[in-house]
Amino acid sequence: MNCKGRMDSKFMLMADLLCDKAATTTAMLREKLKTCTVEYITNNFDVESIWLNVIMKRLSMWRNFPELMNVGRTFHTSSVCGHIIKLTRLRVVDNSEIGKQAMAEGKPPKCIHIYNKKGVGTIGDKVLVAVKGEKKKGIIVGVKQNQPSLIPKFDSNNVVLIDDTGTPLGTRIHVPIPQILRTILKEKNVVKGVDYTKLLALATRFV
Amino acid sequence: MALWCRGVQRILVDVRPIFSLFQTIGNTEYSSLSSVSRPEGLGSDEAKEAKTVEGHKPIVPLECRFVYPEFLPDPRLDHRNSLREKLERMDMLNRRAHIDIPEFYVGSILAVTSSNSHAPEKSSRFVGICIQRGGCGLRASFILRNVIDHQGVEMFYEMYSPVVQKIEVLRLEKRLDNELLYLRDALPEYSTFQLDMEPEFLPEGAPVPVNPIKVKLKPRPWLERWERQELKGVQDLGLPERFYKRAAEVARPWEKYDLMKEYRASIPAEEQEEIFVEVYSQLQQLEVMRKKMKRRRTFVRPKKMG
Amino acid sequence: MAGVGCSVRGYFLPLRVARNVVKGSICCLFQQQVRGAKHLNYPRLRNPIWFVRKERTKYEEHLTPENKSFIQEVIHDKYGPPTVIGGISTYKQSPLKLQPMERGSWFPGCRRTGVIARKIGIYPMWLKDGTRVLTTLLQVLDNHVIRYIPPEEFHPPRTSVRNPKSKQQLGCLLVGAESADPQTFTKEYCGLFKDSGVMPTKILGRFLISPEAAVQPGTPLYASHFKPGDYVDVRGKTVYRGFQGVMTRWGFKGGPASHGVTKTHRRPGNIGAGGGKARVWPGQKMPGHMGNRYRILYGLEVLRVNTKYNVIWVKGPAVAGETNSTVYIYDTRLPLRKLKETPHFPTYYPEDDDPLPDDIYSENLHPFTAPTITYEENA
Amino acid sequence: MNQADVSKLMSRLRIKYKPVRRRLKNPEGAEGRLKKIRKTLTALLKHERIELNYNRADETRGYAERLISDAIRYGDCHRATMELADYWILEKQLIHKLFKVLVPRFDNCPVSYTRMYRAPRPCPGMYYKRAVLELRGNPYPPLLPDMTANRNLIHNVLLDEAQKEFRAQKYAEIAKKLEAADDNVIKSIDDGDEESSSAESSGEDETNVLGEAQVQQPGEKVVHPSQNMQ
Repeated sequence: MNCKGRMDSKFMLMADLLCDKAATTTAMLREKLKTCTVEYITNNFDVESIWLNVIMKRLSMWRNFPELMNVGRTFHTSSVCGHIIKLTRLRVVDNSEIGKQAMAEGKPPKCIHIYNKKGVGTIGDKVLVAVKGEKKKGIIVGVKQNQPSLIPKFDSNNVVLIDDTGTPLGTRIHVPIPQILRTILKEKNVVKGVDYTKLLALATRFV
Repeated sequence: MALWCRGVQRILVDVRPIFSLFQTIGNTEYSSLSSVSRPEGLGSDEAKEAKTVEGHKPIVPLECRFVYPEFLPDPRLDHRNSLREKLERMDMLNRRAHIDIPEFYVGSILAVTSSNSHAPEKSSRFVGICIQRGGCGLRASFILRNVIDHQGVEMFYEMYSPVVQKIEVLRLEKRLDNELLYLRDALPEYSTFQLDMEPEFLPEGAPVPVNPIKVKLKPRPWLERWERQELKGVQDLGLPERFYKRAAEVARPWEKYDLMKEYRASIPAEEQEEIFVEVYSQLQQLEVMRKKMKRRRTFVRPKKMG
Repeated sequence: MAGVGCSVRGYFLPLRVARNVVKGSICCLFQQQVRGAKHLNYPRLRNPIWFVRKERTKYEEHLTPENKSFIQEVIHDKYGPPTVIGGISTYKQSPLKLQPMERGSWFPGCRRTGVIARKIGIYPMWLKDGTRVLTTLLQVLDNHVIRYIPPEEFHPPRTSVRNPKSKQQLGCLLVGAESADPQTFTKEYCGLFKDSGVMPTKILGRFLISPEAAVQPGTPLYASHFKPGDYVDVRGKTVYRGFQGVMTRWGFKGGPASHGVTKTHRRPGNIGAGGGKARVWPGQKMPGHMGNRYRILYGLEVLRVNTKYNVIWVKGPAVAGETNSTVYIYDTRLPLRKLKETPHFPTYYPEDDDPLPDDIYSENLHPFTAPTITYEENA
Repeated sequence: MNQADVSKLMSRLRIKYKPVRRRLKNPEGAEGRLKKIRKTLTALLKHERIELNYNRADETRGYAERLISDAIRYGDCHRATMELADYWILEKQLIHKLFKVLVPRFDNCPVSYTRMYRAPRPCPGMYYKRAVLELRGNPYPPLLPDMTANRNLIHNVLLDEAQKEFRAQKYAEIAKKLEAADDNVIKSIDDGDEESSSAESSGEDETNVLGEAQVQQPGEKVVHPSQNMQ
């Protein structure tokens, strides 16, 4: 991980959350780079104070080194093939407090262990994540990796945070969830003595 | 000796018209030839093709190869076997008798209903834009992409899998590129489609429209180096000069002249005709059946996804 | 007599020549060289009778067109006119020449003959529960039984390695595939086919069978020799990849790409230690020729049989060899997947039974002619 | 598995080609390979018969066939084809030869447009395989003498005799059978029964004779194209 890469992903994420049309906003910000001030951002966007700090940091960097605007990173730090392995960044898709905060700060949780024999996580696998200085468990509910037919492939590696008994920390999952998760989690229910039915009940949409 | 003389005579007879040509318009002709290397529109090419093909009089329409590309075998020479290809085509037709696989292209919007043992109602429906179509024979497949709840989702379907129940074309159109994988790096609005979208019907006999939309990509990092691919359906990428310089360095412009490479990647026209003559009558029957069914069917609003 | 032959061999003359000249005057010349019988040195590996020179040297003969057609005519007169049977161009073979054999009856553990086939490709099929399986298509060529050698007369060059004292007496059945113009073969090779009345074939294979499963020479073998649901072993020659390094040949990991590594990116590394035996152990994995070896894939399920084109679909994509290469198929030797019910014995005779349907499917395979798979809602 | 590229229609080649290209080793890589082939192709169009290394000849042959077949298929008014010809033919006057001489020459040619022979290799020297590559219908005398019509070769003479004998034997057999049939007929007329079976057998014999005559023709057909090819 190099610094530039982290900044880039953070900014992207931030821009994502600022507005639906993520990159349009980014482009706009770049245009306004020269004249951009804290007031301008607070007036035009609904931004909390923690964000402002990050944005202004970034803008000042661009102002000083304009050639860095298009330089994301020196080399890819997250593999494009999308394996979920140790140290992969995941996206929390439920509304648990800790997950929401972590995503909002631009510090998405890092996978630090995968509870299967292969060490590569797929849909339905339990993972241990480091989020905001804490260790939490989560269930992978969508992956970037190519999938066989009739199993959806997502644009991000999604995770739902759970506690030790399998109960999710949040109360809502705001992205679609693969149908096959029903079968996978049902099988795991029996074996491990944990109950994932609540997690499935939280899902708003299955694909 | 006699043979040789005859050969020489023939050559002389052949050569004469050229000489006259040289004398009259030789230089002007040549100068016009050398100016040819400019790129030019698609339309003129197709017209030429149609004109030249007139003499051939094919039994099946040549558009078959665009509508049913999976009926053509894998062009790799060391994987080919005529009997296997024939059996494969027979199986494909047998499957097509049970499921209506309509004409569609990359860029069309499809809705696929498939049996799904994991879903409570035992079937699931997915709507999306076809971003890739590939495979030949029974391996033919396509990928649908959609953005649902601000989350990009893609589904990979095998066309001849018996769990696919229904394939509907909601909007039949082509795009400027053969693959739309760059939609993964484009803004989400370009691949967002309503799940309860209603099918749009084209008038009978109308050509398939080409959607000239230019997609705006998100800023880098990307999944691929799009600037190195000659994409037509993408807006200006807005990269610094060095990216294009590097792209020009690694480009291989001579490949379009590699005649044998081209030939090894395609099926010759005569062979295509043989294949489509074999399957065309059955495909035509299926098509007629489908049209009848379509007329009979009353419109039913698709169910909303739970 | 034998001793004389041996003595002559001592002077680098082949045994056969020695036997021919032994009655002549040459043997007198070497009579002092006769040694004891203990020096008899017969070759251990005796080539089987069908190991004869097959290909003839081909050269331009400048025949007139009339003479060429005359030769064809004679061939057709002898072997019947060319026809297409099961999608393969072959010849209508002449009637069986030998005395008809008695057909035995099947018992568990009986070894039937196999068939010679061509691997014609791989494509997916789907099972009834919707899972996708890759299937390999094997086209049974125009197979004919050429000769049966009963166990008493059959002396294989090597005895079984695993079970040298095996009492199982197996006969040998020669099977030929793909009849061809006899002009392309040597006289000796064509002689092998004389008794059966079958045209000389491009491919000649042998199957070891129980004496009860003997088949009358001249009998054609079909794809319906196997039923869907049976398990078969498939023997084929793997793709030749030439001289390969350890990474390709044995899947070694190689070395790192960077971090100061020079010239050791694809090397094998250590091949043994010095202590104890300071040498390389036999069987050490090293670079070398890869492929071009006969390999057997055991216990493949037959999923579908096409009787019209003589094609067998077996489960799995890993049958050895390239597309259009020859493979040998026979009932599996795996103990738990052996035949349990009576198969077509000793082989399938189309004249015995009612004609089979064009396509026969295994129970769990989804035929493409069947409607779409739907799952039932269960409580 | 890859889908076949259907964007361009091309005619089937009448030659055998390798499933994988030869690299024709050179420092410029893939582009250099095409440049090499381009030179050879131009020379082939110019001289109509050239002798060169086998590998290069075999590679060039495919390109030459494709260029001529495209020229025939699309004609000289087709821009893309003209562009191809412009790239492949270095001496530009040969472009005229391609469209005005070669296209009419090969317009309805049912076989390949080029021919390739293995050429002898110089005995002490580099043992690269050599080949002669030529356009069909070239003005030079043929490389191989036509020996097919030579009836006086000893095996041809012997085969002629054998053929006569074979025919005589066949006719004798047929005559014998017919006689036997006639005898049977006469007998049956005399006896007044069993006439049907013998008549049938004679009829079968006649059909057999006809069958042989028909079989002869496909054999000849097979022979001719192979001679033409090479």
